[in-house]
Amino acid sequence: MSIRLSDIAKHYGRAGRALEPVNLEVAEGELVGLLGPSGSGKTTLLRIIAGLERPDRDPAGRILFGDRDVTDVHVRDRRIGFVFQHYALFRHMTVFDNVAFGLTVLPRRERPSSGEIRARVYRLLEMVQLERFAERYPAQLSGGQQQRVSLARALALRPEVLLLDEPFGALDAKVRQELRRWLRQLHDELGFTSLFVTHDQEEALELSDRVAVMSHGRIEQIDTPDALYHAPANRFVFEFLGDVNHLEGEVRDGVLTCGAARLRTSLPEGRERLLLRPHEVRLAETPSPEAHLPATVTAVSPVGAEVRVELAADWMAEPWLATLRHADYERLGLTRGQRLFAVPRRWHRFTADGRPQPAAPARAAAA
Amino acid sequence: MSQRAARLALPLPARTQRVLPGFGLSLGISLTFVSLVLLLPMTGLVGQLKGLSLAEYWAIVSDSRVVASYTVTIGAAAVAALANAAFGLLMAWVLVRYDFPGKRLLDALMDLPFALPTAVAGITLATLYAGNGWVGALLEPLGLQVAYTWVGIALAMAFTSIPFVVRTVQPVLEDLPPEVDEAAMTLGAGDATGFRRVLLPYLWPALVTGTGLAFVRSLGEFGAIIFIAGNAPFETEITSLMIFVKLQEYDYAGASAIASVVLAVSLALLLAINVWQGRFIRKLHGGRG
Amino acid sequence: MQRIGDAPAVRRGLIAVALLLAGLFLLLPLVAIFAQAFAEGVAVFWTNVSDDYTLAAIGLTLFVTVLTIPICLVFGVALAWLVTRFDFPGRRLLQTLIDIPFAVSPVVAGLVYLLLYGRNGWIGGWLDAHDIQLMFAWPGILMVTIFVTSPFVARELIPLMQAQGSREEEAAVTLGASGWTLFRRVTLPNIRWALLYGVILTNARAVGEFGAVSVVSGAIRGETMTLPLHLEQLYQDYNTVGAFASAALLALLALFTLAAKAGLEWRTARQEVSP
Amino acid sequence: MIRHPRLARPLLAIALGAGLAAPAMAAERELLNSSYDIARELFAAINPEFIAHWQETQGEEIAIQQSHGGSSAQARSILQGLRADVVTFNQVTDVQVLADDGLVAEDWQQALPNNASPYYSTTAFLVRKGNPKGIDGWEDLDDEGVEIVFPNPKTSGNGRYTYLAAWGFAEHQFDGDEEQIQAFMRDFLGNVVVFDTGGRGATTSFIERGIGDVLISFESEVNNIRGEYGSDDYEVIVPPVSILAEFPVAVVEENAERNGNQELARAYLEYLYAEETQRLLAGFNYRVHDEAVVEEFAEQFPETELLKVEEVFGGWDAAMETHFASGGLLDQLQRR
Repeated sequence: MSIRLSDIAKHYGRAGRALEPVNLEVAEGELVGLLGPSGSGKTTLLRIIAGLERPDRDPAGRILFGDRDVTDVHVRDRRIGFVFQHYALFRHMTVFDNVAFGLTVLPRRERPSSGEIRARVYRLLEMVQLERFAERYPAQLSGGQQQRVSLARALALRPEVLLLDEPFGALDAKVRQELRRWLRQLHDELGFTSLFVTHDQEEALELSDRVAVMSHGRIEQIDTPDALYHAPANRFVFEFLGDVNHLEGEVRDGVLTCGAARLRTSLPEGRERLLLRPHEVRLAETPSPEAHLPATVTAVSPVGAEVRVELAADWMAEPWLATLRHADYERLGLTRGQRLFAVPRRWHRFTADGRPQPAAPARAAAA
Repeated sequence: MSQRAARLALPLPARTQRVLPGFGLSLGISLTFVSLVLLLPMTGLVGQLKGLSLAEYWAIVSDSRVVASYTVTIGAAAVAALANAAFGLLMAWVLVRYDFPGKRLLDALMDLPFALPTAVAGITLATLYAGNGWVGALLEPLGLQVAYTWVGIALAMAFTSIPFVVRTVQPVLEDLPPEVDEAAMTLGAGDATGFRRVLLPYLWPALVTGTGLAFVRSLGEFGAIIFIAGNAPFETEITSLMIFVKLQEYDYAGASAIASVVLAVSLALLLAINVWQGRFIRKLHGGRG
Repeated sequence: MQRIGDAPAVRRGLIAVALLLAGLFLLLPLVAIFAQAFAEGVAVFWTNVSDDYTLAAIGLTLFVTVLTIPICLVFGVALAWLVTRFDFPGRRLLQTLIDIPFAVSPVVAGLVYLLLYGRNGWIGGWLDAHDIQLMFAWPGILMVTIFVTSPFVARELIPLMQAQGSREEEAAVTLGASGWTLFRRVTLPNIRWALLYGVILTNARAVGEFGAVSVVSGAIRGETMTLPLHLEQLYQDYNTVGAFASAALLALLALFTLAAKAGLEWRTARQEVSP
Repeated sequence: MIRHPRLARPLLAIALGAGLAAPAMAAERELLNSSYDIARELFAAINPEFIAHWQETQGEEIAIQQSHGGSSAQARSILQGLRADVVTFNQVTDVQVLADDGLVAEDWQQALPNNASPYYSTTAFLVRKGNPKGIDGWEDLDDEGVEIVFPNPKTSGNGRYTYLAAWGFAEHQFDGDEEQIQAFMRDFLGNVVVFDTGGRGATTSFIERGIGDVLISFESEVNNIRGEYGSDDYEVIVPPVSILAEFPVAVVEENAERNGNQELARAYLEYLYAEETQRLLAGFNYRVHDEAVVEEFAEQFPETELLKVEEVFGGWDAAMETHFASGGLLDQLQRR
């Protein structure tokens, strides 16, 4: 079932706006992540869709599930599945009773027979691989297991919309990875429409069909992970997704100067702020004629496909991060405290109001 | 007692590593106090009981009038405790879940029965609920007599134990995360179902504890009841009065015998509450403990 | 945010029922006390309150209360520290033992003290021979008052200290704090409101105790009559206004206690919001 | 206002912050009179007279302390160490308990005139205005629909007198036919709507709460109540046959000796027989022995046949044993 939001806004008393009027469309069967820093309004948005919060009356926004207008429908009648960050299992009920709960509170004429409930619950438990734990109490399960119970519970009523609020936030990295994969599988298998909230960009990008990046109560951009990374709509999205190095200085006579750092560019005169991804920074033992960016290695982490190098210098507002191939790392023989020079391969610029300007390859790299 | 001496005095499990100071001091103070103030006087009771043979003891505590007083006391205490369970639950709910003008006042008012001396409560309730009192005058025409009947006893008991349920349920309700409500609602539970099947079980231990404490307190209450009970034999005589009567007859042994029954029942109930609570909590928090 | 029972009709209904019941069962008795006390005007009320015997009863009541509080405080803190910070055999038993005063009818409490310390008791006989009088004098009243109020402080502290755990204290020990410093600097700030609440409850009960005190008081007018006993005697003397004047004093004290407690809770809540 | 030097002591102790200060000894001699519940006003009137009398005759300033409570509870307190010098009770048995324990002289009833009872009373009825139920004597009290209020005989001496008076009447009426007596008593007790623990509680129930048709208490008490609450609303009925209620007094020798108050205590009790005191007592509606005073107040006290516990029941010990002990006749009559 598709979800359509138009002009959904929310403010809390005098505390201010939690949500600017938001428009969002999620296609049937789509898995969309809501990504943003804390306070960006992503959880509020999710809770409004669930019916746990009421949107402002002015502007009069609408929420549509398919063709059904659910704006004024109570949460208990929206027929959504909701998964809470801290699972919110009923701790006085066994795993079985937790999963069965939604079925047992159905109005009598809609309620399946107890045999059918039993069968359905076991099918769900099987799906989440917890059939052996049916008679356990939540406190006797690990965090990952509890979250799986919570998911099974949310799915028991066969909702067409599944909403997840930071579902993996409280779990450790390894379990999180596993559950993520498993959720994606489940989603593809059952074909419901999912919306989940996360502050973890990796999670959002890996799991979602599309990601809505939010900040200050607004959706900054909603797009596929690939498009978000490669064609950010604005500086916020660019900076929020992935690591960014900053180079800010005054351009005069085709040279950008920032303390001891110099970079030859073809940019117009004036103050400029350039942004570089870590993989867009090359390291060299000597300065090139185009770039003179001296720095000291402060940390080296050779774990993973690439080597991450942290750089510091007086002219940097914040330390830089560069990634290089293992071969280059070995060639340079990097050690902590070593002094060397950073060479930009390319950089990105944004206008004062955050709109992107064409990214340009640095001259040095082109040379 | 020094810590070392304490270690020697008690066979302690080896795993107990006492990092924190003050074991000896606090043990010393506690044991001294408990022995001198609580246990030593109880020996007086035991001393009196020793003067009785088992048959005599049984004859005193199973006297039909005394037995009738147990029935009255326990019945009224049960009614009072149950009424308090409902009243306390409602008050705790309203105080925690809703905002309304006068809420702070209502909250403060809940402790009144503990702050108000029971004798004051007794004469006030008797004055209010007597046939010519403010409330009694309204109830009497309806054929409902409160003062000097069994209802009056239950009323006095209920009044003096109001705070128990409210104050045990309130913090639990406050600490209940909103997700519990929300989870129930997203699963389609209505108000009544959600409350009964989801919220109530969370409040259950506190509710039972509070009700149990209210019951125990009601068993022993004397000051407030004596003014409003009719003290008619077999009908409105409470057990505390039977003890009082025995005292008037210089029958210390008899008084002690009846007192020992009340004491045993009360202590057993308190212990049961403690143990039950421990079990319940263990179940909900995993196999620890 | 929506929660169970938030529908306006449900909310209004429950609030109305709660206010009605509280008004009927809690507020009305309170109003009745003052109505009776001032039934014959302020002057009569004042005459009753400023009567020598009433003043003496107030004096004795306050005297006993002032002595009771520190004793119960020391015991309560020591016991709470003991059962929440250490594990030892008999811990649960000790915790149940402190409930004895809750389980014992106050009249019986008075009786057991009388049986022990009275002239015919095994300690009382010795005391009598040495011309030391505890029962039927203020020490006896103090003793039974301590008995009935002893659980309050501990009962307030134990759940709190259990919930808080001993991490902070352990951290303080690793930083070299010890003994009194540890308690004063680390523990006390965490428990002070519960401690105060315990003191307030102790105070309320100490002021109002009737059953136990009546057994050991001896009822000597102007000497061993506490305010609740005095009230009862006035009531017995058909001096309804006088009895309710004393009742009003006790009720005022109760209201003051409630206000102090509400104030404390408000402060605590505010502290939690803005640390 | 009652002058009392030791009243302010606890207040003072707090003011000084000397929480543990031992009780300071008062400068003057003190006499402690342990008395029954409803005698507060009475002794509040007598004591200043005696203090003045003692000052006049002996030139010594003394103070008198009063302790009031149920007569039995008072006796129990003395047994357990309350240092009363004299007792002024409304129950012979309660003094006897002290005598049995050796605190009071064995021959205490001979120590003072009239069985050591300076004044006496009987049991009478207080009914509502116009006597709507037409109650004139004990024979009207077992009628169906009559609601009676009197204190519990188990906890109150007052209540015991009422019980014995009713029994004495019945024995008189039915010529000792045990079956009829018991039937009468059962109906009589069955008509009781409230058994308060003490006389004053019963009065409160009857007057303030408006419960019952008749309150049974001491003649002195019902007259006082009528005086207090208005002669327009209540009527006093003194039945033609009732019981003699003695108000025994005695010196608690052991305590008086310890306190050095022996002759003071004796003088105090003797003073209760003095003409001016007897007049004062009669003013409180107690019947007295002093002939001059009896004459003076003759109108106030109707002629009544007063049964004696000794004669009808063979003494208090026997009465207690047969009627009031656990499992005794009272218990049996109240059994359903």
